[in-house]
Amino acid sequence: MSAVTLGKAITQGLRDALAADAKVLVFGEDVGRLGGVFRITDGLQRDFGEDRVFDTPLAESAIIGIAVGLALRGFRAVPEIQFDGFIYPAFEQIVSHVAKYENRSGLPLPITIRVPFGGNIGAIEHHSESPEAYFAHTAGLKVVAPARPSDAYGLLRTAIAGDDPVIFFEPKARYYLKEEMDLPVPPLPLGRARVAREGTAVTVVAYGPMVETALRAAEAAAEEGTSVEVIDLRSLAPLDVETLVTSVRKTHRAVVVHEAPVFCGFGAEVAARLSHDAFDSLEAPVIRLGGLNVPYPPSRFEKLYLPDADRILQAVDESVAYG
Amino acid sequence: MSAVTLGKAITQGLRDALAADAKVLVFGEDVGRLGGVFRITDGLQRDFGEDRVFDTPLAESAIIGIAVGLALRGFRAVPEIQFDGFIYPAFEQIVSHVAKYENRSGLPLPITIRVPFGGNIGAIEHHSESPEAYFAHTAGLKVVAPARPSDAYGLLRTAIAGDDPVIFFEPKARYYLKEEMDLPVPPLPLGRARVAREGTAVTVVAYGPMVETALRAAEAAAEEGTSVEVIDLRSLAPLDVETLVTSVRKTHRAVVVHEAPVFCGFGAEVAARLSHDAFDSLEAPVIRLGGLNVPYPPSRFEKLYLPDADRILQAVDESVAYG
Amino acid sequence: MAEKPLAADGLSPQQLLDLYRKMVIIRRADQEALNLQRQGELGLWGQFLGQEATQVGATVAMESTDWIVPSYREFGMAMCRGIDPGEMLGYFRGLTHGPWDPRRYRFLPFTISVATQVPHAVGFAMGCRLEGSREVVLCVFGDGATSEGDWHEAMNFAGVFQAPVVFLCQNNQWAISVPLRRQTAGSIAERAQGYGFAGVRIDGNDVLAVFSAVRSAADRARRGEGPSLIEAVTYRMGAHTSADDPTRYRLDSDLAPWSSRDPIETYAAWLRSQALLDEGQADSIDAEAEGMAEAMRGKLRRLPLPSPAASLFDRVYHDPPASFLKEREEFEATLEPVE
Amino acid sequence: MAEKPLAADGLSPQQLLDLYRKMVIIRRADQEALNLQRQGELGLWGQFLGQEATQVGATVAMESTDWIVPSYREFGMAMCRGIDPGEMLGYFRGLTHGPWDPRRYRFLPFTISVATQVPHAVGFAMGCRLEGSREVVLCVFGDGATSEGDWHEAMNFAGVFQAPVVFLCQNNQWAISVPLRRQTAGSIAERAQGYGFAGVRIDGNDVLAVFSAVRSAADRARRGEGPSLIEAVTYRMGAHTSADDPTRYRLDSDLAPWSSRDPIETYAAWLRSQALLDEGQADSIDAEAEGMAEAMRGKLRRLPLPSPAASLFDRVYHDPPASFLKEREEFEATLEPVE
Ligand SMILES: Cc1ncc(C[n+]2csc(CCOP(=O)(O)OP(=O)(O)O)c2C)c(N)n1
Ligand SMILES: Cc1ncc(C[n+]2csc(CCOP(=O)(O)OP(=O)(O)O)c2C)c(N)n1
Ligand SMILES: [Mg+2]
Ligand SMILES: [Mg+2]
Repeated sequence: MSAVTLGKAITQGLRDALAADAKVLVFGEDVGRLGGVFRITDGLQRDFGEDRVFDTPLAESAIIGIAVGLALRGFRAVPEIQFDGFIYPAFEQIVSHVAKYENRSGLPLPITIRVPFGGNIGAIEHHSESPEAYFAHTAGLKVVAPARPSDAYGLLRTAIAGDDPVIFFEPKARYYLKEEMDLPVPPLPLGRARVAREGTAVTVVAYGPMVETALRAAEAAAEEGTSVEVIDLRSLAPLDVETLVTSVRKTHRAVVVHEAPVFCGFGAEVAARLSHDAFDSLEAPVIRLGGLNVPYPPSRFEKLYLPDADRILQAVDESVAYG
Repeated sequence: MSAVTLGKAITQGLRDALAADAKVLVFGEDVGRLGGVFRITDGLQRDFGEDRVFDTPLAESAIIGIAVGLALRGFRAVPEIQFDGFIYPAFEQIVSHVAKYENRSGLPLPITIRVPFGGNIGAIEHHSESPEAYFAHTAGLKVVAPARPSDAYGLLRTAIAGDDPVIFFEPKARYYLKEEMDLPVPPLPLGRARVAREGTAVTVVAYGPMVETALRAAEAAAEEGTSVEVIDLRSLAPLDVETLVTSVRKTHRAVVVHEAPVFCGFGAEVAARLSHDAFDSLEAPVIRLGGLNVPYPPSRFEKLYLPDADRILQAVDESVAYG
Repeated sequence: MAEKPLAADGLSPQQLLDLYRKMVIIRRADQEALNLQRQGELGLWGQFLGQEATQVGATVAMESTDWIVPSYREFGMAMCRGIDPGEMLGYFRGLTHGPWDPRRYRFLPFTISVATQVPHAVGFAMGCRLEGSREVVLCVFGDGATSEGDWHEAMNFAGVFQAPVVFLCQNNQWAISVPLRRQTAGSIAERAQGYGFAGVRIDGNDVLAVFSAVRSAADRARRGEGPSLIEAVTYRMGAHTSADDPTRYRLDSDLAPWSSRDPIETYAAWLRSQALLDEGQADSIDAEAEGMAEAMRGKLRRLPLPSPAASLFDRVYHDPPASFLKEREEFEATLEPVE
Repeated sequence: MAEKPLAADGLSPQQLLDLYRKMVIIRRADQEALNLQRQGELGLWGQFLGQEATQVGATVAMESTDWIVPSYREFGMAMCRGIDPGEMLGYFRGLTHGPWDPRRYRFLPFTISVATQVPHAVGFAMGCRLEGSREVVLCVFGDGATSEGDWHEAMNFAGVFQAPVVFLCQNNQWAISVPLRRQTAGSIAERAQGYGFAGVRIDGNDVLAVFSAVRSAADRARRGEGPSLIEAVTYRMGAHTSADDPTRYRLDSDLAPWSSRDPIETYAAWLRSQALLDEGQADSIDAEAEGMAEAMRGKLRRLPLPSPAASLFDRVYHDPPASFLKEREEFEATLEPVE
């Protein structure tokens, strides 16, 4: 066992996928020679050659568009979108084709779109977005957002080996998060949440970068005598409703948290679903926490914009105090 | 008073806006000589000239991009996106600029993006989409979706005269829906829902094309002795939570319906919000109805994909029967 | 048109006649589909009247192992690839989004979203190249498509990666109601140069010119010499689709010069002048076309309504999530309520 | 570089000297900003070292009533427009998304999302034309930007609507780690022809060449002769940004030929050869640059942290919805909890 960062786990996942299947191709802006602006693809071009790991011109729509063409040709395309905020030029290709092409052709469409996402990195505009709800709402896509290294590795291997398109959101502020593990870990099926911490008083639902924050909040709550259960969704679409409902049947209270703005965010799906499926178990309204309903602010203000452990704690207290 | 269709009310709204302010420009694919594929801009180029009502090349991103430039120059841009399914190429311009440019520049950004949306018209792929949740989730945008002619006129005038960007969704399957009215009606403030039908047993929340369907369901329910209140949201962002909560405080039950897939759709926001704000009033879980979580199907199957009055009635019955 | 020996050189009399035959047949299918739409059998029809030479010439110029990536107006091309026209009409009848197996015919699905298929074609061709295959991709789009960002991005990728792809613009001079001069600054063919590859403007109503331009572009691609752009200038003689009313934006006089340049008539005249087509052959081709039309009509009317659950759910995921299968079950239950 | 009388012709000795002065000053600002970033005062810095001639030549060539639509690397241009550099650094310090009033300086905000400003520039220019104004728009972008769909769509619109816009590509030969040959098929300047307007490739390290190309393109636009594209070939001497490590993808030997073509040094040599610059003037310009750097540093350090509620909420809507104002209030309450 050794301490592996989330970033390195993803690198290893890509490496092992490239080694396992000659049809796997990794491409995007600056992923080749440079090894990616976050160094996630570091060394891959050197080891697998320029045919299998290549830089593309600066054009996100074409990056995804050629991924569709390559997938139809029989390749397993693993394009990278350099930052969350630059996935929007590819939205048409993703919504009209990546999500729908299987439906129209009957062919498999093995595409895993890697997207470093989320804020808290002190960046300028467009580098801290959390666009996951757009994709979760798009039928035909699978959407995952791991929070810890082993899950990142396991989900990535499953995504790349699978025949359906997956939007793979990497919590970039957590690339240095470490976990003791031995790689490779087995591929992890999509669609299974995990109980990241057991508790009895309130369920906190999170994914991606907010899982770590939720765990910190749970730690603090424990010190105050409140037992918080933390669920790491891992996969947004499909959503593991069963694990959620099971937890809320036990705690009777829930808080859902993400970085994206609350309004019509993914937390709305979780809250609506829990409020429906666990209606009789809930002893307090499901509280949603998220970014403010404003454009992502200049970085000096991002800590005020994003949920943090304190806000989660407050919500937990509010939930416990209810009724 | 005379019977005015929704389509004609919008045409008149554009006409009156063009007449009221020389800075208003209407443009898009086929809106000029042809008068739009739905004839909504019929006669406008003839009456206001080719400078103010003009055809553009086939490029949605540029259509919205030049709208930003024109708005910064001081014009009131009213671009049309020909069909819902063709707004995705413009997603980057909308999310990164239309929504955020005021924030970055401090300047007004008077842009009203007209989008005929929704299904039920027997069309081929990409012509029946309901992409409103993508925009409702995008901070910085206002999103409206009228259901009847007078509202369409009133909201459109407000949108065009205002200094903020508005995504204006037109329920294309209802372009021929009629209302007895005298035009012009006064501009209607954004952000106010209306009680389209009063009732006591269940609240049905709808917008755009589904309002008419909900009203038909309410009629049928009345015959069965169930009193349904129908709320027409009119505006999705901002959302008139007060009207919603007031209604549910009265009926204690709610169903929310739209054409878009349920998963992470706008109904999730409504359900999450109601389940939270009216937690103590709700006697049954909020039920969400919508399109299936699959790509919009071939037209022969759209009636099975979309919610209809029957499905609304079933949900109403289920809600009433609950607990 | 009599002085076309060069282009015709490589083709046998039989092949030359077959070009005519194919044009006649696809035109008949186009006309029949229009009738079927008017009779309410189809939700929509997009005529390709006037564009037969481009569709036939280009398809025949490609090898059978090559791939075609179409827009939505390439029904004629699909027929030339052997896809059953009656089956295909299922698309326009609203029965299915994908009536044929793209791998079997090496013909990808129709793409409605203008220009978005162009990067698919380039990616596919990049894949061919990576595999060291000799397959080439023919990518087809309209004049309007060249205004979209995807078109440009794909051109540039094709140039950078030297993808074995032939770009064929069916410049029919209209994008719905917008004429070329309001659509396109500069020239479509000339744009190729800016991407570092060859671009030519040819007479899209001349089937032999199309054949020869596409064939030599495909040959170059096959030899590893990269992409080419061919702008085939033709004319959309009909409406944009059955939902369109061109009288609102187009004058009869706009059409007139093109009526006299009908691709089938001019080619027939040339074949006759070369004694490659006689009355008997023409009649038997017409009869064949008639038979095809009847078969197509019959096939369309007999197309079964696919099972709703299968249509809606079975081609969304290859590996459907459990929750999705549950939704499928729930859906099926609503169709046949359990007593 | 001594044989440049033509380009210099229209400029007075004073103006010629001022080009030098501006280049020296913006280079000093660039260097100072890099230091400030290293000291932790800025979150990010994007050097423009080596691109001073393009930035100064182009900005000075435009009239003061003209508009500039930049990408993100045009700090030097913004300075030439009189925007306070210390204030501007607030952007890179993470204090604000828009540190200046775009109307006052006729300089639109930085655009990070590559190429997306190009359609804005075209729309703005279309607006100028509709108003019958004589104002012209200068739109600036990098070589990488030309690969994006938005770039193409905007070029085509500019051509179709004959918008009074000058497109200036600062081809610094890199887009982060991707060199031009892997970025761009064909040639950037030549692409203009495909859109029906003039494209030229010029030496972007020659301030007079830039001035003269931009001036004549702006003049043409002002006369109603439509858009032009100028590809100014220069070189990014530094890293992409302070977050980048070019040693991973670029050799020292790649840089060498460009070091000897430094835009300021070559221009200074020419000025000296024409007796337009003497030691005293050079010293006083250096001193001015030093003063500017000190003022910039001081200004940056004194920049107040704006009020959080105002920063987050006050520039989202001109007409904020009531629910939004309530959210603002709730936010303020979390900042200063009521006892
Ligand atoms: C992205 C997109 N925008 C708009 C449309 C609506 N539309 C359908 S066809 C068409 C015109 C296409 O013109 P062209 O590319 O010349 O092809 P043609 O129809 O002439 O064959 C338009 C605007 C669309 N299908 N896709
Ligand atoms: C749409 C988009 N995709 C990706 C990025 C990330 N990115 C920032 S700058 C850059 C390279 C830009 O190169 P170029 O246009 O040549 O400008 P330069 O930085 O050389 O001035 C990239 C890929 C971005 N900002 N926007
Ligand atoms: Mg056309
Ligand atoms: Mg560059």
